[in-house]
Amino acid sequence: MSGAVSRERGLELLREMMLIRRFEERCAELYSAGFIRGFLHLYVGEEAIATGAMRALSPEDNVISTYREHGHAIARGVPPGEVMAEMYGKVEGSSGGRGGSMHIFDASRRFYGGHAIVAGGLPVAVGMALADALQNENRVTACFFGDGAVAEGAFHESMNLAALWNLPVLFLCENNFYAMGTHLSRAQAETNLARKAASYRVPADKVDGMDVLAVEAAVRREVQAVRDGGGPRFLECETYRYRAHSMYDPDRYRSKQEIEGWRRRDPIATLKGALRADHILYEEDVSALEASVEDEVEGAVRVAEEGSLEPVEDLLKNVYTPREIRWRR
Amino acid sequence: MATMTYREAIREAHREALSSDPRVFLMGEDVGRYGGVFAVSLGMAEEFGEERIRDTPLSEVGFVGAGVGAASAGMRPIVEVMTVNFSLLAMDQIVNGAATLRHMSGGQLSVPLVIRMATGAGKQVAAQHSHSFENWYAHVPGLRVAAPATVHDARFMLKAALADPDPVILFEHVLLYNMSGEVEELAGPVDLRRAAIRRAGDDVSLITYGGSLPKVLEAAEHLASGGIDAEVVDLRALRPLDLETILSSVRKTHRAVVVDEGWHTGSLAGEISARIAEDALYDLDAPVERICSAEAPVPYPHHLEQAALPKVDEIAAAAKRRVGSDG
Amino acid sequence: MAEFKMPSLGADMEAGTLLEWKVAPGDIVKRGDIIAVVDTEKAAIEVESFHAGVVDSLVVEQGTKVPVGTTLAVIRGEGEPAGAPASPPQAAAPPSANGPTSTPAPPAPLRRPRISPAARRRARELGVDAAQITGSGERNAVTLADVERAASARAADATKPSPAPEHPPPEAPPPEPPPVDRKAEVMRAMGAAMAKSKREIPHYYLSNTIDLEPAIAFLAAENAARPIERRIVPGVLLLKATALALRAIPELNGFFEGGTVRHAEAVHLGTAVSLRGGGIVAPAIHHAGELPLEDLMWRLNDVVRRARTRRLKSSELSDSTATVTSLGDRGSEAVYGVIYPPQVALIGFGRISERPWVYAGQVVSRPLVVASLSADHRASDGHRGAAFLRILEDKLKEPESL
Amino acid sequence: MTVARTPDEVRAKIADILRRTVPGAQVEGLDPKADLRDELDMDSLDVLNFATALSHELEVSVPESDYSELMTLERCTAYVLSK
Repeated sequence: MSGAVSRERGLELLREMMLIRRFEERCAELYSAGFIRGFLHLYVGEEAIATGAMRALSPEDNVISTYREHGHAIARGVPPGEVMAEMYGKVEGSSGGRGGSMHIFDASRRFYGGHAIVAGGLPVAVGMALADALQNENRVTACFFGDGAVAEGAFHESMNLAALWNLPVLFLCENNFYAMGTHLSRAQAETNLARKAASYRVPADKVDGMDVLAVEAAVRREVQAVRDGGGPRFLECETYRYRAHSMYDPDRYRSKQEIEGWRRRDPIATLKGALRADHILYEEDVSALEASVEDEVEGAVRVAEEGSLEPVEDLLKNVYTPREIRWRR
Repeated sequence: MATMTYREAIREAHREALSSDPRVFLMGEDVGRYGGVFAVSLGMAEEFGEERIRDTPLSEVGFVGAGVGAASAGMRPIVEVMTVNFSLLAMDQIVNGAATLRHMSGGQLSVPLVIRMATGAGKQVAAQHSHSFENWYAHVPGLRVAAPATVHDARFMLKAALADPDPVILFEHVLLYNMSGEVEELAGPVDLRRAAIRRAGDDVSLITYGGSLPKVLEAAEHLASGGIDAEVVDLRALRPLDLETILSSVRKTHRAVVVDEGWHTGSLAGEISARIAEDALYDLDAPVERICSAEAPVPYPHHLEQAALPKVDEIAAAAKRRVGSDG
Repeated sequence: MAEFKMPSLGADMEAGTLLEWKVAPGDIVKRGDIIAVVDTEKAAIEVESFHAGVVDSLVVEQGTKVPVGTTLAVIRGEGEPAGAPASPPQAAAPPSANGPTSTPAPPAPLRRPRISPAARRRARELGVDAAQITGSGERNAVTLADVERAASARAADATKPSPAPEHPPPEAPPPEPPPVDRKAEVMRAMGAAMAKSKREIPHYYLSNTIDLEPAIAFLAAENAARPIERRIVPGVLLLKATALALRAIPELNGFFEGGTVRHAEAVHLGTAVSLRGGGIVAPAIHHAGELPLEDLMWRLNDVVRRARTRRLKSSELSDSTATVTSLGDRGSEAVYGVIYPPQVALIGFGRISERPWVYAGQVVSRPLVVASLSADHRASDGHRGAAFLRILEDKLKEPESL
Repeated sequence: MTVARTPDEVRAKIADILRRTVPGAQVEGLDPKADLRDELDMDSLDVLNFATALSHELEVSVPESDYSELMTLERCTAYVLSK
């Protein structure tokens, strides 16, 4: 990847991945201390995908994600303080505290959640793309999901619909090889996921999800193809989560060696190495980035800590659309 | 008597079933190597092999449907669906399949399938992992629905479910898995037709099931200290309901409070209230009251989640109101 | 600190006997709670408190007869210190001008009394009238326990007169009310009130004969569709029409006191009820003009039954703004009544009977009733009185509007 | 539910209902042909309450137009028995 990136751009990508990682590590700490509750699924190890993919999307495009979505949200531009406040259940959170870790929504950034039923986001993405097609919007809907989702019926139905109706969806499969505790090889007869998409006539490709520059380039290519009216595309990003499925997960199903093997391919270390090799990254850059990332994450924690809890009287808020708003439209 | 957790009791029940009947097998997401997301089947894959403790992909409609097929073809499958929320993906196979095959085949097929699923809120896992849809299944003829609320029932309800020739759904509330309790070791299977009186009393019937039972028992203790003698009825079977026990309790106490973690509207508590109104109206000395969840998806923050769910003090206050001693 | 006094329960009441305390010192009372039963010449009446607070002391003992206005008990407001001196019964002020001193709040939408289904059934088994029990349940609902208490109290009452000298009762029984010749008392009290009325009120009298064919036909059709327990008697239509007409002519709905006329805002219709064995009471049906016919029917039945079993509430005896006397289907053709002071009008209905009537140029047989008005000339005149009867007639000719 | 159906049973039941619906009514020794309204001082409410109790307890339906049929003991007994 030598020479592929400018110093400025390289530092930007590096900082973002470092930010996401530091944010997630801090979440684990805060979870252990009891400030974050419920399920907490961390993105550590997978940062290159969110960081690279979001760079290739325009602010006008739609993004749909899963319950492992903090990295996607931050890369999309949702302020880390709002993501953290959401996990604290505070009003200042991106979903007003109602959703928590698994349900980050920020419609102002066209970031449409935060879906916690495996594969639940895929049909929704198809529908959003359908709406754009019907309204002649030149917009791409990027839909993130994991390898586990490929086993669900919703995946197959969504592939078919998107291809049948030639819809502008980019299916981004983050294959970290484990559906919770079950390895891909024990969950799916055909482990080449791209072939499944291809069988529905969705052009499919694969990229190294541990290489942020490769991800960005691949997504840029696929997005362009979709935007040009070529219908849906499928891109599998091979990656790995270093941490367990969730904070509840004792992680007994993987060997330490396996995890170590993937850590040697760490996306942050890889990018650092490439930038160093190109002599555009210096040690003082790294410590400056670390300090700045630390500041930003601590700022996010402060936002969450200082945020306020919604009064209990508002319990029934947002179960239905406030009528006066709906009728005024 | 042996003391164990609810989780261990269910595991023991599985081990007993797997050891005694070669037709029994367990399948579900991460039940094998992982040991089950609630660790119910921990160690069982090693003991019984991956053939009989079978991991499935995240394919609810597929593996639940496969359970229906295997049951109708001579096996005795136990299907674990991680939570009732995910079971909605498989509802078609359960409602259109398991519940109807016997009927629409004119009695040629039967589906001796057991489906277990976790249900309920209280762990701050937000609106897609916290709901109680037991009543949706309890609505469906052809299904038998039950909920073990004690460690003893957790130990012996599976046996009864497996012995039943028709599909049985067992609901396990997520907050019960860590509960410890006593088990009578040589007890027979739980009678799925009978509700249980968990506490006898004369002043008011507190009717509940599953995860709400501990709250109701706590409320009953609180009431006792105030001189109100509450009877606690644990439904155990949500379909068909043991009306005999419910109505005889109400006929004795003349007052009923029904506690159900589902939402009020269309709830199991609503069904029970209607049955009481139909069959025991003239025994009532006060209106039936329901304590259910607030009519909103379960929110993530602790204080809002707790506000949304039935609470001990709320149950006690309802009982006092109905007994007429709230001043 | 509020004093609870022997209430004036009608123009003719000068004194009353405190029959029974329903509260004890230290009890918390709410406005409207029944706190005592008072025997007047006419009936034993449950009297309610118009104050909220804590019963500080009971000044008058059960069985004592005291003049109207005598302090019976002292009710302490919340937070007030206990034990402030109360005036002894002898110091009672003489009764002030009669008439309502407080108007009850408009009734909540009327319903059957709140009796739990189990209590209702048990009451039937025990032969207890649950409607007459003061409920202890939620929002004063009558509960099973209330019914059983009432039944055992009644059983105790029934055994009380039988002498049992060798087994003296463990507690002293509450003092028996002094034996009275009730019929004579009632007649005397009524006589006094009527004499006062005739002495002081310049009555004038008007009457119209009204064709009730539409009203009777309307009721027959209504009742045919109703289960028997929900059928309505013609008297209810007369009451409703009267209340509506009174609303239109306010000069007839109110009081003449201290030389001035005061129109009442609401129409609380006094309904003359003849007591078996003689005498009349005229308890008020509050807000009669606002009640749907079915509720009015229920109220009428309720008030008549309670009048005859002597369980009226004090407000029902003091609140009427005008009175109706209706002779039913066995009485005389017309009645010209005596006004109950300080009211200013009395409306009378004679017997409803088939008589010849000219209708559309033909003499036909129709159910007719003579409606009469006795009114106080100091409050209204014949012109307004005639307008009242005309409106009454119009209302009865359009029974659907009732 | 068993319902009284011999003339004696019906008469006894009617008397019982009268005693309850018309408190203080002196039912014993009543002339079976005499008008109850006159004898017992019943007004229209009493009549309605009597008819209601009769209809419920003896399981006869009494349309409003038949009330006059109930107004002596003799006719009332015959009316119930004819139903």
